[in-house]
Amino acid sequence: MSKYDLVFANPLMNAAGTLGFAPASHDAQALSGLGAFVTDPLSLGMRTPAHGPHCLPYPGGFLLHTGYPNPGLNTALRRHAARWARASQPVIVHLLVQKVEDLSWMLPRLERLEGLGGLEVGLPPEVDASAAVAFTRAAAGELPVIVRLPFEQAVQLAPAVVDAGAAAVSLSPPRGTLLVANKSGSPHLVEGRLYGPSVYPLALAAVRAITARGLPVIGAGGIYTVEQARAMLASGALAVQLDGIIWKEGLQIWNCWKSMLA
Amino acid sequence: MSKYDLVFANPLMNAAGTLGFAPASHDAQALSGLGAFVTDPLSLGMRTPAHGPHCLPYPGGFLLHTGYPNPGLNTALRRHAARWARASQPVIVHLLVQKVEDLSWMLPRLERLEGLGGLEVGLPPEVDASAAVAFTRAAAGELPVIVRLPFEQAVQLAPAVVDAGAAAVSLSPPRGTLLVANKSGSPHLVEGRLYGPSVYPLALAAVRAITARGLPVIGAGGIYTVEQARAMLASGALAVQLDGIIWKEGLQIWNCWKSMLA
Amino acid sequence: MHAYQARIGELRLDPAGQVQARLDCPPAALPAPGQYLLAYDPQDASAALATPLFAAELLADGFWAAAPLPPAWQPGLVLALRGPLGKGFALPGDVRRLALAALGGSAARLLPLAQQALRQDLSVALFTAAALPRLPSSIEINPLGMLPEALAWADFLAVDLSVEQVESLAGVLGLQGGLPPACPGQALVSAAMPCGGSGGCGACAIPVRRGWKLACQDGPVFDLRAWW
Amino acid sequence: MHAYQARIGELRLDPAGQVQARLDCPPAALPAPGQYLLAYDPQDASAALATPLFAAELLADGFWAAAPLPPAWQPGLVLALRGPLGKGFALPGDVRRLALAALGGSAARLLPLAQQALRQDLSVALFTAAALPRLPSSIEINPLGMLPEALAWADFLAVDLSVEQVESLAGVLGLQGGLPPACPGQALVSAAMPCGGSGGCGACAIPVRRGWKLACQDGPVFDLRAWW
Ligand SMILES: Cc1cc2nc3c(=O)[nH]c(=O)nc-3n(C[C@H](O)[C@H](O)[C@H](O)COP(=O)(O)OP(=O)(O)OC[C@H]3O[C@@H](n4cnc5c(N)ncnc54)[C@H](O)[C@@H]3O)c2cc1C
Ligand SMILES: Cc1cc2nc3c(=O)[nH]c(=O)nc-3n(C[C@H](O)[C@H](O)[C@H](O)COP(=O)(O)OP(=O)(O)OC[C@H]3O[C@@H](n4cnc5c(N)ncnc54)[C@H](O)[C@@H]3O)c2cc1C
Ligand SMILES: Cc1cc2nc3c(=O)[nH]c(=O)nc-3n(C[C@H](O)[C@H](O)[C@H](O)COP(=O)(O)O)c2cc1C
Ligand SMILES: Cc1cc2nc3c(=O)[nH]c(=O)nc-3n(C[C@H](O)[C@H](O)[C@H](O)COP(=O)(O)O)c2cc1C
Ligand code: FES
Ligand code: FES
Repeated sequence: MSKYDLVFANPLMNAAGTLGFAPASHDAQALSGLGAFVTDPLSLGMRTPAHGPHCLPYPGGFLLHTGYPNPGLNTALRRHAARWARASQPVIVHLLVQKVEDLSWMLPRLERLEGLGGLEVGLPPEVDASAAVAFTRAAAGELPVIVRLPFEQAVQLAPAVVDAGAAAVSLSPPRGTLLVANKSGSPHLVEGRLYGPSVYPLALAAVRAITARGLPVIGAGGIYTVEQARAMLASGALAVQLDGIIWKEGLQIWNCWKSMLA
Repeated sequence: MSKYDLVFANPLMNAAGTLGFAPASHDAQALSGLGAFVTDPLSLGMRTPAHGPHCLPYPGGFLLHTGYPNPGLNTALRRHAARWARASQPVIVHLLVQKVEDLSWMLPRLERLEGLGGLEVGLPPEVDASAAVAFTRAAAGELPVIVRLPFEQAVQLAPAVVDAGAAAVSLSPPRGTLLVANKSGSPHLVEGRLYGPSVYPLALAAVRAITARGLPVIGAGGIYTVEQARAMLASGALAVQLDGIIWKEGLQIWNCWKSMLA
Repeated sequence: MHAYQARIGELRLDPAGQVQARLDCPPAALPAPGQYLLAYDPQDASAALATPLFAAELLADGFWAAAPLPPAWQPGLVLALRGPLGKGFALPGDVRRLALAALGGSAARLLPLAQQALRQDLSVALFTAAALPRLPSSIEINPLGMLPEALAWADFLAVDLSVEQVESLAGVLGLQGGLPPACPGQALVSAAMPCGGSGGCGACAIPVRRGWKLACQDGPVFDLRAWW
Repeated sequence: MHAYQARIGELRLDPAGQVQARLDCPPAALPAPGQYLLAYDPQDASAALATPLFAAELLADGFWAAAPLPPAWQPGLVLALRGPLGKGFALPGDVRRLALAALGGSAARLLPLAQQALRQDLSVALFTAAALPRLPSSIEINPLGMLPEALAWADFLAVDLSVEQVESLAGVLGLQGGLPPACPGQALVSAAMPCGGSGGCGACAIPVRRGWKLACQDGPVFDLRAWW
């Protein structure tokens, strides 16, 4: 399989961080509507949860600040690789990379697995074009690579990243900062990722700006209706990743949306 | 007055496009809480309203697509310059520039007016760093210049624009794309500017990213409470521009917020 | 422009199944036919904009506000109001036969004008395809297709239409060749009004014969001569 | 995991003035004490997440859902439910004296467990600073400060607390030097649960002695031994 062969059974995917590390076997029927399963973000070493409030609602959405807790790639392989191999849809492993060298440790362990659909590499928000290219080059190997770009820089970084060998780019949730009222009275600030229907107009504009440049993109951000998924696909996205709507409405949406998109 | 002397009676301003071309005299009492009055965007020639739907609500906000209708600078000067001179707070004229050369026509007409507080020059969304610098240089003269950056590129463009002589940068509303259900059934897309409380977490993050680089910024975007204004000021913004909240709650907010911020 | 408080006393469904709210407020706040108020719930920080309210029925100390209204509005809620805003209908003193034409899905926003006209003993005919509430029997109800004939009968025409319908108004009135309607009249044009006249956001622009006008300030009621 | 529909039959205020809703739903949907359901209004496209519902009172064909609830929920609304989810309280068979401790502003989420315990003829004592509804007189009410003494009396302790209060739990129980409580027990830990166990978003992480656990899957009820 070459790095250009991103294969989905249908254009519906979950976003990284929405459905855990592997498809749960008791959910197999519900998940059969899913075109590809994206794992929670996995870092080389273990990450513990962030401190402080983790989920803050605001009008039209909510902010998540979790620290992407995960047991680290090796533990995750031990726990989940067998389920990835058994899954009825392609599994895409999302990698949370700290340094470019992390990838030279991670890639050989992943490339020897059976039947992975591909990798998604999440770049940090403060990445610049040369670092984005370096991450992409280091990730490009035997598996097709989706590079998840920081939302704020997605339109700008997409050309260089595709040029460096990404099969497609995808979009991280936008980052934002919210106020939280303290017990003491004076509010403090919390930074995190933004989810919810208010993200959709931003995401559709960003996806269209990328497809207008002729680049392959997997759309994501605030998709809460089938019409919104359809409009992103009609704008040229290869597939769409769902996030908050899965949590709101549950796994029943996969088969339901799949048949409505067919 | 040099281009570095941006003077506000207090740090509360309206955003361009919220309160019309000049402070209305029957609103003088209500507007006395305003630190500076920013005019609606003025282009060199007249602009007529955009076609199609102009205001589309979505969860947490609304999209505006108006085309910034205005009678053109010369007509506006004839109609409004006397009121700018009479205003009890500094008036900042917002210029919607089409080409760098527009500014060489606009600037002399504005610089000979009495008592303007400054200019705000709105850059187009697709501007790049060299064009942003060229607009800034052309605008920098006898009046202090605020350069309003496209939201999506604000963090990136701010350093070059301040270096080129802007007294401060400000933020345009973010742009986005929404679906509208057609009578015929198939939805079509509308592009426009995004307003409402869901913009705030994005705006606060962008303002903090700019002040973290030590640059002067006037904050704006989704401010709907005094606490949100205070947090943006505490994050280093020189002043804040209000938009949707003025329309929702009316002109009474100026004196009320001013006293709460004091 | 003045500020008031109003309490939602009751909700009811209009004939199209949309919710109307009875607002209890001081008489000074009552909008004249065609005028509007801006209202918001001070407790609801998540609402991005105020809602423009038009009367569907005027009462002594309040009014029934026409749909559409925010679904979160429930009886007991106390709203902040400002207004009345904009230019309402102005019936010339010599009008005897008033034709009302509701081109959209509801005639509600014309009914306060009908109330006023009946008090002045005018003959009132309503032309519409919308579902109607129970109306005084003195109001003659006609299908919209009869509107061209109404222009010969009436000595004043009051239209309710949306900004999207402005272009097709001449056709609905049966006018050809750019000729003006045979009787004078006014039109209440509904458009989104985000800034509600607090200054030109420009969103409520209405195309007129020479350029355009703002619904929130110049209207929302315009003389039909704006288009002829 | 199963899907159900529930109709909001009625709203009422709890003693702290917050809204509870009576949901009419199939008996199979009823959450055991400490379990939760996820609910959303299928008509409300603007809600970003489902709401976790805990019972404040179990009925034959429905339950009273504890606050906080979305303000837009009104009687008559039909909600989509899924669940029951998570691990609830499990009272060992030999418990005779049950101490309940509500550390937050409401004891509501412990009351179904009190209901169950009274049916089993246990002695029940409630320790709290929260305002209380009218309770069966067989439940002894005590101030929170007496909780350390309760550990000697009770043979099981059930706590309701928020994730922020986990760190101070030992202090509230009067424990020192890292010693475990004198009686066994469980704690219902409330945290935001955006993904509600549909997969690890990681937002509901609860610090435990060795690392952390997820409230939505591993809880929301945890054995006190998680911390000792
Ligand atoms: C190598 C590495 C890989 C990572 N991979 C991921 C990953 O895959 N997915 C993930 O979500 N997290 C990832 N993280 C975690 C995440 O990067 C950290 O939370 C982040 O570093 C914190 O950045 P900051 O908020 O200080 O950003 P800063 O760059 O300091 O920016 C401050 C704020 O300004 C905002 N901002 C910056 N630029 C703009 C702009 N142009 N317009 C508007 N706002 C702007 C940002 O949103 C941010 O909130 C990674 C971190 C590292 C170091
Ligand atoms: C010289 C000039 C000056 C102007 N001045 C102003 C002004 O002061 N204020 C004003 O509001 N309008 C101004 N305008 C009007 C405005 O620029 C037009 O509406 C605009 O040109 C239309 O751009 P677009 O949507 O085609 O943008 P494109 O660049 O084609 O982008 C398409 C979409 O992608 C989105 N996008 C682009 N880059 C990113 C990114 N990095 N991340 C996420 N999304 C992205 C955009 O939001 C846009 O919706 C000006 C226009 C010109 C030509
Ligand atoms: C998103 C996610 C990441 C996790 N990462 C860790 C981790 O880094 N350390 C840890 O102790 N547990 C982690 N866990 C929890 C473990 O999966 C497991 O619940 C815990 O280690 C105790 O279970 P066990 O020892 O019975 O396997 C994680 C769970 C999820 C869903
Ligand atoms: C945002 C804004 C911009 C305007 N620009 C124009 C314009 O370009 N052309 C125009 O005919 N009227 C424009 N108007 C409307 C005029 O101000 C005025 O209402 C209209 O020209 C008719 O008024 P008058 O002829 O009595 O001055 C604008 C109004 C606003 C609030
Ligand atoms: S509503 Fe803003 S100009 Fe009319
Ligand atoms: S709510 Fe998402 S992991 Fe618990």
